[in-house]
Amino acid sequence: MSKLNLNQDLIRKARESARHIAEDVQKFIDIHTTIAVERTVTRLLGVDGVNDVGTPLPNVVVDNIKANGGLGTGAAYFLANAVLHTGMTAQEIAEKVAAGELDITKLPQKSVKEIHEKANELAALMVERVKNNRAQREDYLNTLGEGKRPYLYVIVATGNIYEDVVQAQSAAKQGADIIAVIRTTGQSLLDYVPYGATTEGFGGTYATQENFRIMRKALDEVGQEVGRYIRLCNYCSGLCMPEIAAMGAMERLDVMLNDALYGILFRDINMQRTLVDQNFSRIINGFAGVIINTGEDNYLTTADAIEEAHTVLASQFINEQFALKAGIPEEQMGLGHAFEMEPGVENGFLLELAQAQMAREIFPKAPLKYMPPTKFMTGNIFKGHIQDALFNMVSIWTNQGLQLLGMMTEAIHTPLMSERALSIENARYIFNNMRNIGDEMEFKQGGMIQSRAAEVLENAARLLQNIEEEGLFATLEQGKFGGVKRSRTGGKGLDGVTEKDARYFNPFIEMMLSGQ
Amino acid sequence: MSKLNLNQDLIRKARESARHIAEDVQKFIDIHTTIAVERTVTRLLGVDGVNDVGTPLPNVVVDNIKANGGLGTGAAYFLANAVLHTGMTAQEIAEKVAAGELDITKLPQKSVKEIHEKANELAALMVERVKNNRAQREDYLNTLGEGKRPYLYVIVATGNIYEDVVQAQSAAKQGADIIAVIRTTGQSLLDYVPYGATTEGFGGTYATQENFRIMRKALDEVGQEVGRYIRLCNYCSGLCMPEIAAMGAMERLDVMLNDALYGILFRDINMQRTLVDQNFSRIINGFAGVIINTGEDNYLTTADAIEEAHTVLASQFINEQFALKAGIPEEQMGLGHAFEMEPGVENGFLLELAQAQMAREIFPKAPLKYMPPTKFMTGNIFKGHIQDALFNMVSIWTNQGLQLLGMMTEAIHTPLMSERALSIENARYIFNNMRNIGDEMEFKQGGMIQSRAAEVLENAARLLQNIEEEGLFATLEQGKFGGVKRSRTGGKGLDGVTEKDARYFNPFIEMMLSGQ
Amino acid sequence: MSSGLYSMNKRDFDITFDPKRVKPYGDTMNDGKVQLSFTLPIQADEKAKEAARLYAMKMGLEEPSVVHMMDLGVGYSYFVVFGNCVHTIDVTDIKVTKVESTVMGMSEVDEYIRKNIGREVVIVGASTGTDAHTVGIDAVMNMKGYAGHYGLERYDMIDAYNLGSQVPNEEFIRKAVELKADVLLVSQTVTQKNVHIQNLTNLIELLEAEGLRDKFIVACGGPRISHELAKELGYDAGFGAGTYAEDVASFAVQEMVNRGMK
Amino acid sequence: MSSGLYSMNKRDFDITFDPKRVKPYGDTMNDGKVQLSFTLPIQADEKAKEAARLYAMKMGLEEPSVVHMMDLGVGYSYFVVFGNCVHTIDVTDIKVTKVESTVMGMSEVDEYIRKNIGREVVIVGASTGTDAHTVGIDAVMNMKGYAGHYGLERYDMIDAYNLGSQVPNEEFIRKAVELKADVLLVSQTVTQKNVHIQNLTNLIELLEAEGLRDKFIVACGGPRISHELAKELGYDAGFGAGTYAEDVASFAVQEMVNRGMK
Ligand code: B12
Ligand code: B12
Ligand SMILES: Cc1ncc(COP(=O)(O)O)c(C=O)c1O
Ligand SMILES: Cc1ncc(COP(=O)(O)O)c(C=O)c1O
Repeated sequence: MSKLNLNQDLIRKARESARHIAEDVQKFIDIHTTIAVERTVTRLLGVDGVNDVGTPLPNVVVDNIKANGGLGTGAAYFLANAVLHTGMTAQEIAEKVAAGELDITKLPQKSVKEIHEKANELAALMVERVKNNRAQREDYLNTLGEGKRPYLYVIVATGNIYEDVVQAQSAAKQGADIIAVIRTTGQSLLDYVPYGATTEGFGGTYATQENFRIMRKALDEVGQEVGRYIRLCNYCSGLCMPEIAAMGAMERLDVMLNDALYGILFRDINMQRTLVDQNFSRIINGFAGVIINTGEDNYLTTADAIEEAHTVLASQFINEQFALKAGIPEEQMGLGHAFEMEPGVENGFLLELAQAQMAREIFPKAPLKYMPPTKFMTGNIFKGHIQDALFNMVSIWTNQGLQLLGMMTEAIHTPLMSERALSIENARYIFNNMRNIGDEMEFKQGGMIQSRAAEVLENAARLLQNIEEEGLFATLEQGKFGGVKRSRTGGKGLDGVTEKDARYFNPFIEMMLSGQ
Repeated sequence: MSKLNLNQDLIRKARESARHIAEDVQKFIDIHTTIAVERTVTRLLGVDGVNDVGTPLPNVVVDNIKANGGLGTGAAYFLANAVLHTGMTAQEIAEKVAAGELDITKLPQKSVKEIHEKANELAALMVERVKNNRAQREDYLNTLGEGKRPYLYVIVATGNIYEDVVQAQSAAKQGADIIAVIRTTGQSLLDYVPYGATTEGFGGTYATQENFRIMRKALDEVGQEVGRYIRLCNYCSGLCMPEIAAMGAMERLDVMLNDALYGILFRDINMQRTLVDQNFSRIINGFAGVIINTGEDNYLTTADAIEEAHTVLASQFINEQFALKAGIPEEQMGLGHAFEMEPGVENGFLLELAQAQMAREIFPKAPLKYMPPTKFMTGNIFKGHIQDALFNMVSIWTNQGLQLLGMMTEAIHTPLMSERALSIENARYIFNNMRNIGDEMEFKQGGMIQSRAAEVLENAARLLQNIEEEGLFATLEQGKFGGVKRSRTGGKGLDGVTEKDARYFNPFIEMMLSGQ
Repeated sequence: MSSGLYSMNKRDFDITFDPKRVKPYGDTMNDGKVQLSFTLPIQADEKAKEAARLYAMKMGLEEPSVVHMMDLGVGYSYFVVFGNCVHTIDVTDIKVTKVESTVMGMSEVDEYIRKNIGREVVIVGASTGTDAHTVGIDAVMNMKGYAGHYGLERYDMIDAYNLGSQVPNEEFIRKAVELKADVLLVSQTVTQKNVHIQNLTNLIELLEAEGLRDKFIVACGGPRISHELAKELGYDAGFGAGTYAEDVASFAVQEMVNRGMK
Repeated sequence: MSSGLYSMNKRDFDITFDPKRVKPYGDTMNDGKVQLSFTLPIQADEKAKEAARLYAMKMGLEEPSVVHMMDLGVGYSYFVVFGNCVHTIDVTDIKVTKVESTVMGMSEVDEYIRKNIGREVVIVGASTGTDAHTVGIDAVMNMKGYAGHYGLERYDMIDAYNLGSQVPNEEFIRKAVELKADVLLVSQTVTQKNVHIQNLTNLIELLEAEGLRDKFIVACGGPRISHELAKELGYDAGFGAGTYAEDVASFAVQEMVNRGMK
């Protein structure tokens, strides 16, 4: 039933290459851990809060372990041992460590068996909590229902969580299905997660667990009012990838931007660090029923949408494999792409349509995340509003999953309340007025659209074969994605990576991967 | 090559019905004349100007004839005779009549042969002038070139011809291909054509020959600057239909709104009067190389676009036949239709697309005139701009001829200069970005689009058959078009209609119909 | 939060809502955010852009940002501007002149007439002057009505006459007298150069001149008509966009009773 | 024309263009036509609509028409307004602070350097602070350039170093000293809560504190940067949207010569 007449062999071949690429990296991932992973384990074992100078306790605990050379053993090991030894809770232990009254690497050690049992016992509590969250989401979806796909996905970005709530509730009333709270600029470079409710951010609001809670509550409330479950989205990219995944799992977030490649390319985060972090974060997201969003769309903000379209597809293939390895089902793979064609291109709309339909056919079950025009938006808000309308058309036509709505003021400022409302109106109008256009239209055999899709697929398959031969790390070093070159040992966060030692143990991986 | 798989037999049948309808009316037309027709003959024989109380001389002359019972003989007869008799020019004769110094119906009469020869001789001068205009247009098109189709067609409507010039030149610089100077509200009900340059109109500017001249000159100038021939459009509907056609032919207008049905339904002009007037106006327009625009679009401003779509098609068929009878080639038939679907209708876009494509396939050579959303435009200018974008999409997709651009402030005021610029930008963006979408798309066999087109065609054919049986006059009395009922003897202008007598003679009809 | 990383900037305006000093809202209370667009009749260049900025300041915008300039081609330039407006407005004492009747449904209106007037009420409507727009008056008067609300012709106790469009005021009055109208309804759509004001004023003047003003309830309507404007022009009521037959019917019959018209 | 049919209304404003009293233009000179939109933090109802109208009047609009009200759902309402603004602006004395150099092409710049400076000019650029936007600075510096205009890296006589994004001011200065820079280029894209102003000011303060300010030509750029703003903040020049490499290169080398930097 391919409208594009895509070469299925080529698709299989490309997917095969991607699988090899991911497997190759997975070998590296499997033998490494990072401070972020261990802070995540610490959180999942029940540690939260900050010390008297504001450092989060998970950082305090893991710094204690790392300073004493225990990072390769993992936090679960030391914490479980400490619980066994002191009879205190993980939280109490963390507080002791923060007070300088305890060094958990220096405690006498119980048997591995006892430690594993205790760790599993503690972990089971959190796993249960996440399962309950998942069940509650299902329950809401069954009772309240949800919006039609493509989901209308908007961002709030005031910097102040309380102001964000007002914006988010207004958006939900207008018809939004997903609210993403954009993070403050620079948070992805912090090697800790800020704490508490926050009101001061730039271009976004801090991702904190308390902020997640506040927004979750607000969306549940407005969801009841409007009779639709409203999904909450945040960002687990950057130096705290898995920690934010864990916080999201605890607070019932529904969607997470989650892509190591994005961090590497656009945030200059070290590739070794973030690929390891990504793996654990995806395991958590997968288990929590969270839809992940990958960041391929960003490539086209620096690279040309016509020339580099195949890099988006290649990266989607790789992200799919990384996701599968972390136990994320296709239904939770919000693979990213974007409407970033220069609006002055003759027949640009057709090229864009080809690309979007191609993604749809190659990843049939994935709720593709489609990003709006940003690069070619200007101060001409009237034209911008039309660019967004064409974007909405392509989306309904090709049956995208998550539609991040374009804003006519994209080139000017983060969205005002009214602009969000106008964008939602734009999408609702188009989606409804063209609801079944995808069913009605067929593409000319061998026409511009089919040829374009074929060309992009070929180039992507070739690129993947290339990467398969050279390895992902080397590819990134050559600047094949987004035109950005990154070195294997450069960027932020490398010193937080270490090899696992023989005693290393993370109880969550197995529990979550087995879907327990 | 029908994308819609339309029933060609049904099309033939509908066209046949329409031909019979037109022939039936033509019988009536052929034996009647009107004061407007005779004023037109007077103008074409060289009479212009106003008397000292501002009454146009063509009115003075024809009033003189009518008052003396000579209307059925026609102005050409009396004027030619007067010229023969007095040796004066037609203009000088008219001035004498205005001064009360001459009654042309009371002059001694030359032989019919002499009168005909003189009339033909005088008429030939004007026919030559119109031919030259036509040649000059061709010349401009060959040297300067023109915009791609669909032509971008905008209106100016300041009420002041000089202000209109500024608006028009600005629009041409933005990319407009056709400038229509909207007439002041109410002009179509005047039984004379105002004279001279005018600066005071409401919702439009008086159509006067001097205003035509001023705008023609301005557009020729800006056309040189932008390297494109800019077409000028005005309105010959209403009580002065053929007179305005004549003025347009003299001043090289390129496009004329020209539709008796519009006047009957929306201006309550008497049907007998305006159908006779229309015939002569179309003969002139056809000869002058003017593209006529018919007014079916207006039906959907009072009737529902979904329920009444077939009335638009039926009326197009009838208009086509009336045009053919008046010697207008298909290439000059800007048959009207409109994008007037309620924007909240699910899949409304698909229905609209079906309708537009259907018109395209049924009238393959006609430069269809496509009218923008008006009825469902609101004060929400942002949404309105998108409604206009969808309209532009349908147009480029279905290869329309003349695209009257929608304005985001349609529900508020006649367009400001900036709004016209934004509308042009809207259309240019869409047309370019989707240039070949029509070539690329095929419609699903038996899908929503094909079924919709089939249904509308069937209903139209049935309606035409009905009208064929009952006659056009009766149909109009029943309110079948636009939901408006008009009586055969009601409305404005009936007293200007009379039967031709045996001596009746109009030299232009033959000359122009033979394309001499 | 504790990290000082981004604490350098605090908003320098009070972000609490004060109904006596309300400002436009962008994404923070009292930020005053406003979007503007306009054309200036000057050449599109840096100076024009600056002129646009200064002009926005005159309107009360602080730090206006001219985000778009478009050359309109004949010495005119168009601008889109965003900025923070300094003006405030006290919303605690805003008065809206509203039609002071209770809106009843069709059958309630009929019932009300039966009870309080006891005979059919005659209503005559038209789109007057050179205005050819009938959809508005039709929406209110025709059987079919508008958006699911039946028009006056369907009311049992109303005798409705729709004279159509382009009806000169003189003829309108003549017909009203002839039909023994209780209520006159005037629709006006074209407003360019205030032609509607002229036309509406003219009708009242004619009625007064003929000593007929008090014989009728006279209401007008149209997309740019407000009750306030109507009152100013000497009408009993005015109805804008989104009016249904029951709105005007309810008003008319209650007003008749108030005035003791029987 | 002669018929008096429509002569009842004349415009009541002067329609001649006066550069000392310029007004916005809709379709008639001096009509003052302006389009506005804004949100008020009040419930969407008739009162809100009236509040919007009054607010527009405060901004100087005469007879403002609230053509659209949209309920934003949580006690906020959005409005679109048209009206005729009374303010006028004198365009005869508008001053624009412009970069005062002649723009030369790439080879001209190279030639100019050869002739007037006689050695390679060192230019160091970065997107500083937490700003991760590199496309702007890349457009100016990278080989490839922007919209067909080559970047500084391609200039024979310019030694260009692009440090990328998220570069702290301290590190930027350190690198500049190390590379013996003549010219510093700073790009700033994120402007929310004026973070760019803070960051730009901070750089100048640091340079001054270390006594380095006069050693460099310092220019900044970004979509919300103007030359005027840059000057105010202590920069030698500022460049906004649509800047090409040659604009800043021309400025920098001419300024070096003016200052006698060799
Ligand atoms: C349909 C239409 C036409 C049709 C009219 C068909 C017909 N038989 O009515 C046609 C195509 C013939 C037409 C022609 C013209 N039109 Co026209 N038209 C429109 C259009 C698209 C819709 C109007 C409409 O039907 N609205 C729907 C009805 C239901 O709404 P409404 O009228 O507001 O009525 C409601 C209320 O206001 C109220 N109401 C109205 N009257 C009354 C009366 C009473 C007593 C009460 C209680 C309530 C009430 O109740 C109604 C229901 O809620 C508008 C643009 C727009 N989208 O608004 C332009 C518009 C009104 N037209 C306009 C113009 C300029 C013209 C022309 C003059 C153009 C020209 N020069 O050729 C001509 C000539 C008409 C003339 N002399 O009057 C302008 C008016 C600009 C202005 N403000 O002055 C508009 C705004 C378009 C534009 N932007 O230029 N038009
Ligand atoms: C591409 C892009 C991104 C990419 C950046 C990729 C990259 N490597 O650069 C990605 C996706 C990573 C991104 C992320 C974010 N972005 Co961003 N992004 C954009 C976008 C779409 C285009 C910017 C661009 O590339 N323009 C093209 C270049 C060529 O133009 P330019 O920068 O103006 O440069 C020209 C001139 O200004 C000048 N110039 C620029 N610098 C200099 C320097 C000198 C010395 C000179 C002489 C000239 C000069 O010359 C250039 C060529 O003419 C804009 C929206 C838009 N359409 O503008 C948003 C935008 C800039 N981003 C925005 C935001 C908020 C963010 C985030 C903070 C969001 C978040 N919280 O996650 C993040 C984080 C980034 C951060 N901390 O800085 C906002 C900024 C709002 C504001 N005014 O404060 C914008 C406006 C979008 C929006 N409406 O919200 N973004
Ligand atoms: C995958 C992914 N992660 C995160 C982000 C957000 O950026 P940051 O990590 O800078 O908060 C984006 C931005 O669009 C993204 O695509
Ligand atoms: C065929 C036709 N004639 C004329 C007009 C213009 O109206 P009027 O005759 O009132 O000037 C229209 C309006 O759209 C029209 O469609």
